[in-house]
Amino acid sequence: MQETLLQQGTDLMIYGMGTVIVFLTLLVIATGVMSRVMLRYFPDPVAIEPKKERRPSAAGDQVEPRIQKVIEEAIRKHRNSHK
Amino acid sequence: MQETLLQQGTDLMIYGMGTVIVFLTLLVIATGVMSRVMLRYFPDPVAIEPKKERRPSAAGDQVEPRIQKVIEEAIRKHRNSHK
Amino acid sequence: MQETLLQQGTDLMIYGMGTVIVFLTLLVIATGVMSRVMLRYFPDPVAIEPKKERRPSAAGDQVEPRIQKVIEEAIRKHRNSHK
Amino acid sequence: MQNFLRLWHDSGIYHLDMGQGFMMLIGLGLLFLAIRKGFEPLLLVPIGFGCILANIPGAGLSMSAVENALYSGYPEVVAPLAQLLGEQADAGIKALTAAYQQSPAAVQADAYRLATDLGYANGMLYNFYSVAIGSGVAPLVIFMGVGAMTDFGPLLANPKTLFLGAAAQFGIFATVMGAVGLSVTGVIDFSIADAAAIGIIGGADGPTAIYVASVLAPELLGAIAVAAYSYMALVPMIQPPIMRLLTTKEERVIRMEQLRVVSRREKIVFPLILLVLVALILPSAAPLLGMFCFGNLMRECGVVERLSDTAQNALINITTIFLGLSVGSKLAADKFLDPKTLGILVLGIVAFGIGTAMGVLTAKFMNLFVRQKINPLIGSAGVSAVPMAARVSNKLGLEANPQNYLLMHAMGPNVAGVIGSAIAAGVMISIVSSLT
Amino acid sequence: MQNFLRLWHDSGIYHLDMGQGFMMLIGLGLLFLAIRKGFEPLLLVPIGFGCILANIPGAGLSMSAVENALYSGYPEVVAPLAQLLGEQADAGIKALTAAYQQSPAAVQADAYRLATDLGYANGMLYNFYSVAIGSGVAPLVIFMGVGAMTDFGPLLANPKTLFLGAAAQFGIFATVMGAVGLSVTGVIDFSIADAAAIGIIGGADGPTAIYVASVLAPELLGAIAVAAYSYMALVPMIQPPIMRLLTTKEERVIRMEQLRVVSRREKIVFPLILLVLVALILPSAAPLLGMFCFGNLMRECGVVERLSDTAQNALINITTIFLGLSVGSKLAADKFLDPKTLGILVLGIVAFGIGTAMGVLTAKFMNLFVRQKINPLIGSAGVSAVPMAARVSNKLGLEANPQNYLLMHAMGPNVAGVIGSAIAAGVMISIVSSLT
Amino acid sequence: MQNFLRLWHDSGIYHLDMGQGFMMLIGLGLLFLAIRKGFEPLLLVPIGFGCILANIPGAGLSMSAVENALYSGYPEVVAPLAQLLGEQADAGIKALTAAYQQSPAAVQADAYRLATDLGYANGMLYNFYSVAIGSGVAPLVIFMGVGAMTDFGPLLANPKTLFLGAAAQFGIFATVMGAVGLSVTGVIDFSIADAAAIGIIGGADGPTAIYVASVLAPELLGAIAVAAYSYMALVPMIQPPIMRLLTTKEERVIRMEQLRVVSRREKIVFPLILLVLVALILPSAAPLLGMFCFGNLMRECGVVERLSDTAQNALINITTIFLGLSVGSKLAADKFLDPKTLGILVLGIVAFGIGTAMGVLTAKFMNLFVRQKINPLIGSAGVSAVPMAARVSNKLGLEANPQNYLLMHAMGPNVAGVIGSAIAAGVMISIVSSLT
Ligand code: NA
Ligand code: NA
Ligand code: NA
Repeated sequence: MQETLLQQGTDLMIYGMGTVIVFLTLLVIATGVMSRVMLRYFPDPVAIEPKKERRPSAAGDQVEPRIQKVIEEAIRKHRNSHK
Repeated sequence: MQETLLQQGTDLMIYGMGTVIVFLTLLVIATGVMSRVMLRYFPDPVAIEPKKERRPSAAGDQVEPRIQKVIEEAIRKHRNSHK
Repeated sequence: MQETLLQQGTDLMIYGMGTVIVFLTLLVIATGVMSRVMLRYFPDPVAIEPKKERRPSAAGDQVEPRIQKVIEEAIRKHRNSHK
Repeated sequence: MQNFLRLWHDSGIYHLDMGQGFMMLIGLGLLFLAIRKGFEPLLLVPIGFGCILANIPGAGLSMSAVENALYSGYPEVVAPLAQLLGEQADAGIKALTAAYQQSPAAVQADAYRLATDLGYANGMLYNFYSVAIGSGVAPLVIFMGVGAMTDFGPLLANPKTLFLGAAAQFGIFATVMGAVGLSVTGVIDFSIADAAAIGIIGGADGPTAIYVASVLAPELLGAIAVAAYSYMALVPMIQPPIMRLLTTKEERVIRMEQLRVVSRREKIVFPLILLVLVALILPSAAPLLGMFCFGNLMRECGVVERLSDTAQNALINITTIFLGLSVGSKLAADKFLDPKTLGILVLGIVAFGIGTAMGVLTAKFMNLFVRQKINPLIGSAGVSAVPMAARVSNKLGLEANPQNYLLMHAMGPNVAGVIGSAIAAGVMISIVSSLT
Repeated sequence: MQNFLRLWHDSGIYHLDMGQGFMMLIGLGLLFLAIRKGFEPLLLVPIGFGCILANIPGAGLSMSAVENALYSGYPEVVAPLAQLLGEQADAGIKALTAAYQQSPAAVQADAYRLATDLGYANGMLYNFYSVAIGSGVAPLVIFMGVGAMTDFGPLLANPKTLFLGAAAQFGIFATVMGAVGLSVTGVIDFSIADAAAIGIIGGADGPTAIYVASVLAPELLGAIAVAAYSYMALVPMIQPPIMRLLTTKEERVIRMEQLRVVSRREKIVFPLILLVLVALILPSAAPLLGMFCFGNLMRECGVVERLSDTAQNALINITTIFLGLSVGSKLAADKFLDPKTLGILVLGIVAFGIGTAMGVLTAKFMNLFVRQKINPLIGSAGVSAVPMAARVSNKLGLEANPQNYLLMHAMGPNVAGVIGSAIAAGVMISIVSSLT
Repeated sequence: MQNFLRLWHDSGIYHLDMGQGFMMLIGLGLLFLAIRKGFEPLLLVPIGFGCILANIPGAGLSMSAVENALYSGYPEVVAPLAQLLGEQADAGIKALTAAYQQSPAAVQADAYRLATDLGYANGMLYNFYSVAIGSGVAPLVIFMGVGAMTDFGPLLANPKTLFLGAAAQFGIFATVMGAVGLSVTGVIDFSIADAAAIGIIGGADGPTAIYVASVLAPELLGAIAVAAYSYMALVPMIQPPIMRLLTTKEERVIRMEQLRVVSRREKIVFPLILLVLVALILPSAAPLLGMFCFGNLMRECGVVERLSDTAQNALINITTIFLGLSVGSKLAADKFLDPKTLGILVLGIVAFGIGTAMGVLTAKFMNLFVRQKINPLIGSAGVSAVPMAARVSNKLGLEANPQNYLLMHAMGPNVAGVIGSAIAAGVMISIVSSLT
């Protein structure tokens, strides 16, 4: 508590920046290990799923792209005009 | 307050289960009376409405089922892909 | 604090209604000045925008009106039936 | 057997008194009006339901922990509380609760802690009320949402209609005088704060009325809110006869020319102009109008659409639910069944009538000076009751001439009325707090 | 160097004890069950995550400011607090926290102020718990949302199924006796309040269980909530063997005739009937069932769709997030790692089993009297666990006869079970508070 | 007449001083930057509006009940408060408010109760601040929402980029030294807590900056938040010159190979790994990073979509509205118009510059060791300012070579920077509380 402000600032910098670097280094290591373990032993089922938000649809999954584009546009307009 | 824990538990069971049964019996009776009164004296206007959430639409209420299916599918995809 | 209730009520009416009128008169004046300044010196860019909520769409802005009507109807039904 | 007695003592029928039963019927009546007749259902459904909950005998949902403890009647509970409040233990429930409410905040805090130590808790609706209305936040959040839903375009296209919004506020102040009159003549005893809170019913604006009542006369809040929302729903019945009486057929057919298009930038700057005026002239209106302008700025500025959407939907809906239940909690029998309530209901409808009349008459008066005549039917929209009053103006206009669409013209005074009542609210809070 | 020591003293590893490490594994296990096995993920994901957060060593996220100050161990902090609590400064952390928890509310308030003056603050999860569960509001808001999502149509079409919802509540009271038995035989020491809170697991209804536990036995809340939600997720494994054991093939193939169409007005009036019955008979169930009926009325009345939507979406989701984290905060090692937890887990599954059995047996018993036979498979749905239990009934019906769709028939007892447990909750709170 | 005087005394013009007028212009300026120039409008619109509200003369919206009572100046109000605070009644408003703020919590509570008894209430913005920021909840909820919006895919595909996120945090600590330097040389007097709170501006992360400032230096919060958000908006102007100065054309055209696809399970496990590391190493970062990981887990786990949606929409929007207004409330003239503010603004931009430079230089340094070269332009994205900084990297990459898309590569250091600043925040809170 008797340290000068300058000493406090220096300490804060050294220990602070040190912790940030140590922590993120550990995170790099842990992430690397985790990724290797997951890809090796627990791969996603059925290859990689296209996107989690795409729920399986009942049937007739394919919509003609042009129509879909038209529809998406219509939806956007619909939403804007009904807000 | 001087009762034993066992006595308290027994009381809780008897009065508790009793209340549940009495209450739900009264609810069965009240519900039955209510339903008969409502159906007799206050039937829904215009027969029974198909579903409260279906608001009357302005015009052209009918959409070809196939198109609607396509559109619904498109909407679902649109939503998922834009989340 | 010694005034009668009647006096208090009268005061409240006179000063209250007076403030309302003065305030809204100032607002009429300020609004008029503002509108003239804005229209003269800071008009909306590119004439008047059709509606702020209409975000520019990527491409193919036009959807055939009949189709749009069908789609909007479908969307409304879809929403209602999926609530 | 003891348990059976306990259950029986806890049961509602044991505790039911006439007043509570009557209030539960009132609650059902409000629900009927809201659901079947479409009376402002967004507020009256929660209010009506809250009214029923508040009057469940023995549940104490609308009472504080201290009141619940006092109502228990157990001497070992009442005695220490009475001592703390400086009263005799046998002073009676009325005297004790009155003593509690008039105690300094420090004593109230001690009493609350004692009551919780004795096992009593605030009722659910009491907590809702404290958080939503006691703190003042709910009406302000609703006002922000209303601001985010309000289009000032018609007002900006024709700022003169602000005068109509000013004129209609006379209903507020005339009602204050009415309440004062009832009090002076000894019919019903209203304080000046009561009178001001009742007057605000004439503003025809729900959140403003709740805000003012919560500050000036919390014990009248239930009746005032119910009156305000009920009469707002009744606008299509209250206004037309007055409007027909005060206008000639010639006036009703006046065609108003189409409003000019208002630029986006005008709409962005307007809430800021209004805010600055409030800041300079009437800071006591700053909470209400500040939040209103903030909501409107979010709407118009075009860069915070997600905040504006939330203010208009999730946030205002959540707030409305708890605001409604909280207002309902003030419909407990012992507070509502009082001659004052009758006075409030009578004065409230008078306020609406006077506001309507003043709006119409002011429009006629303005026609003496302006070149482009105003259809006086839009004057009545100055009372607020958005958008009901504007629709009434439109309907009567169409009645007089099937081509005479007044809706957009009436939206100007309609939103002006919201500003006007908020200003009146600020003035009244400012003056009344100096008087008391 | 001093700073380095400080950082090391602050680090989690320095503080980690076995218990916290074990609880973090429990938290990860709950997340695994929720994410991989689909166990009630909406609650178990936040609960599991909250469990990990609560057991982060040295962070004190689930502790009050006073506890955090006491755990610091600095003599200059502990001594004045101990003095305030009337204990010796060297009484040890356990004695001091116990003294704090048993102090009168006024002393607790003083201790809190002293702790904040000394630089300590409530942990994040402690604040969440106080606001969401301590005040009682979160389970009530969830119940309102559940009400807004519940369709009473199947129940109204066949009100007799309410009896099945009543019968299944016997699981609750049998479990109370079980807990009492464990205590009387000296296995685990439960009070009557503990026993009642544990029994409610048998109600198979999450918010009801949390509400009752928060009132009667807050220190068991974590284990009770985890047991309730886990067993609700396990219903498809717990119920079928019991159902098969108690029914014959002939009973399982009973076809039930299609339910009549229920009118909108019946659906509107039903929550009001239920509310009035609660008000008259069991006011202590009014908070839970009142909010439930309010949600359902908003759903059915058709005029407040935006409020109903919000109650079913934004509001219930927000509340669920904080409720889950708050429940998780009660999974701190020193509270959870206790023989009581094991007892709770065992008693909980017994409760589910007994409730299921009673539902099925009552359906068979009712078949002795009624003309239109009930398929006893729908009896098990009376435990609640909406809609899982109804789906189990349907699945076993289809197993017995591929044309035998029981889903809608099972929804009647399913929602009746929700009402039944809420009633049981009210009775238990009412009786237990009279006993203690 | 007395009323007219009262109204005049209540009016804003009567109270207006230069400082407040100037701050209202600052508020309008922030709105202009947000609306017209697109400077982080989601925060700067509420902050700017809150700034105007906070400086409305005489309204006291950002003051506590006690401050409002003291500012009233009425001797009958000031005297008893001064006595309670242990000051002379004529000590002056500055001394009295300072005495109030330094009083123990118990005295503050007594003063609050006395002020309410005297008819004064907390200002609206003061209440917003207490609930949203004083309790610490709003920045945490925002962080949860940000977590639910963050895709760690690019980071997981190339974890080395975490080093860039670490390096850029040097801006934080260099700024701490800068603030200390200003203080030591006597230019502006900053404490070590002030210096730490100012340094966090270099983290280029709004909620982190607000969280740290609310803990370490609440009176500087307004200036720090405004600086943080303004400079984040200015990233496209601040970073490019530094990036161009420190890189050669050859370095800027380095093509990075396409990122590998990251599996869903990796994305689910990552937030848990991060959480466990925080728990073991730096518990003081647990609130911020815990909520961040919780949001991200909700996003990725795929079974609580409705909670994730709400965290990303209704909940974060509601919180943003109140957070912004609360930050604005700290822009009251008497707090903001101070040489410290100028120091904060200067130090803040230096922090951004140093962080940017360190990110770029570290990328170049890493290229000495790794086989697959990193384009140093993505180093600047390590300051956070998601996603602006990543877009800047992309833009400069395209400038150097029209086929060189760096956006996804820059997202890695970009989100790493968020983690890095939260770690830095935890360290600083931990060390500074040990120093003071
Ligand atoms: Na009005
Ligand atoms: Na149940
Ligand atoms: Na950062």
